[in-house]
Amino acid sequence: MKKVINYTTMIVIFTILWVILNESATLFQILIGIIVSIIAIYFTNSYLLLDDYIAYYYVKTFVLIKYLIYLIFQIYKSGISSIGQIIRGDSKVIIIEYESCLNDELSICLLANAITLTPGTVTIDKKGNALKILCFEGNNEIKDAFDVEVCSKFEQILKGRK
Amino acid sequence: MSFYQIVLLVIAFFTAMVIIRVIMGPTIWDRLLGLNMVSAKIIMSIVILAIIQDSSFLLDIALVYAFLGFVGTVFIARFIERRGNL
Amino acid sequence: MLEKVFLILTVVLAIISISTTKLRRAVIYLGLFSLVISFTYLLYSAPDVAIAEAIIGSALSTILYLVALKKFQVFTIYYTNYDYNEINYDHVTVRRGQILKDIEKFYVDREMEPQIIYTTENFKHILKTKNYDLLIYQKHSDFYIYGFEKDYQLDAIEGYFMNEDHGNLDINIIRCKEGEYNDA
Amino acid sequence: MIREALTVILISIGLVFMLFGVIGIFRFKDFYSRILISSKVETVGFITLMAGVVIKYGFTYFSLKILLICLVVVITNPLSTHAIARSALISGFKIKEEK
Repeated sequence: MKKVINYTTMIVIFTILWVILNESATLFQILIGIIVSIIAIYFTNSYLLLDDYIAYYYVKTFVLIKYLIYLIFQIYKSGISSIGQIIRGDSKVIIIEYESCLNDELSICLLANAITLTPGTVTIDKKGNALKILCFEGNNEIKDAFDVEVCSKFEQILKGRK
Repeated sequence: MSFYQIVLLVIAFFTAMVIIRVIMGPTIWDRLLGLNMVSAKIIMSIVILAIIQDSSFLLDIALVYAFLGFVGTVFIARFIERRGNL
Repeated sequence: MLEKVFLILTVVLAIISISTTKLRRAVIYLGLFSLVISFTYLLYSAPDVAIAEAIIGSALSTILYLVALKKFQVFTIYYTNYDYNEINYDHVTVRRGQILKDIEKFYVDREMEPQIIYTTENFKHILKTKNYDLLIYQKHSDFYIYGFEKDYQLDAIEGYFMNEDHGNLDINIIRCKEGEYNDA
Repeated sequence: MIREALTVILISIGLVFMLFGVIGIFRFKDFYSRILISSKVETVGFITLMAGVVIKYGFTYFSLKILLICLVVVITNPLSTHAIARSALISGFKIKEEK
């Protein structure tokens, strides 16, 4: 039952994409969209992936929206702090290691993506759930966010993915 | 000269500055960074051009650019990282 | 006005991409060139040509050039210094620039592709772990060049530095056996 | 009228962010700080500029397509930054010791 709901959500999202790309929302267009998205999901399931599509790439819609809103907030925060950095012009760079408390691939990739967009950090390497992060030396904000024992805010959001 | 044409000119100026960095850049990774920035700027200019001409099919081209610039950059970075083994 | 800026940029990029000596740089310049020229096509209201140029020039031909470059061997040269803080002294910096320029010229003359990497790691660590072709280690004003015994280019480098007049650089060439230091 | 003014203001703010990105790649002396700063400021400028355009057009297919472009760029831009930084690190381009 849960699987059916998940697949229906995927089909609805793909149909919306089809309608946006075609710029017309007539009944005929929506029908074609539904058929094309069913074919696309079936093809990916049977030829491109070993496992089910849902097991790899499904993210709850609510979690995705929460993640995007928090991400945009963080991006703006990071942009403003980077401008200060550019004006000051200090440039000492170090590499720190960070062990994440997530343990499935897609969540770790989303976390790495978010880290790359947040203030003064770029993810460089990933091995299992250990990430190597490049950051500025005197940046206390990062130390507060990543040296803690408990998970950071992003990880708390991403934990409820399935 | 409308506001959007001035915006387009400013973006063109920024593109020229980034290309100067690409030509100067001491390491090959600086050049790659420049390639990435130029492709983002070209996407922006296409969107502004779509506003000026008021034609939404130009946005499809912007979408294609967004995917392709990414593919080129990642391939070159991977090539350098593995020293010739793609 | 706008068209003129982009036209000048295309001409500059085209000239640079054929006059550079390193092929990987030329690939990047060509990618940039095709991005800029396809926007120029859009400005002259030819979106169909622009989309073809973007697909072929920016993605397909970049990958084709890279596959062609696979056949073309890249020489990895590591450069490391005894004391990295010392690199600010003018005297040392000029000598470093001289030897790197010479080695680059040596490889470019023989139509090979050198890639120079500056690192701060200890040279023994690089000898053990990294996959190198040549390692240049500078201690004050002496240079040590590490290379493999079987590499016939090493003799050529020695001859190159002996024959021509390169100032008074102190160069020692050390030959390692294959796999003696290198675990990688 | 107020919508038009808001568009102009947002696009100008986006241009200012991009200006700082261009200054950043000339100001810093080593590669890692350049890549840390510039790619992020780029993304901020991009999102601000696109938000201005979306406000100009309201809820139409035009602005929906722009939102799609925004989503693609927000996903792919950090990926290519990540690829460049990783290729520099693996090739041994190192500035400071690891901790």
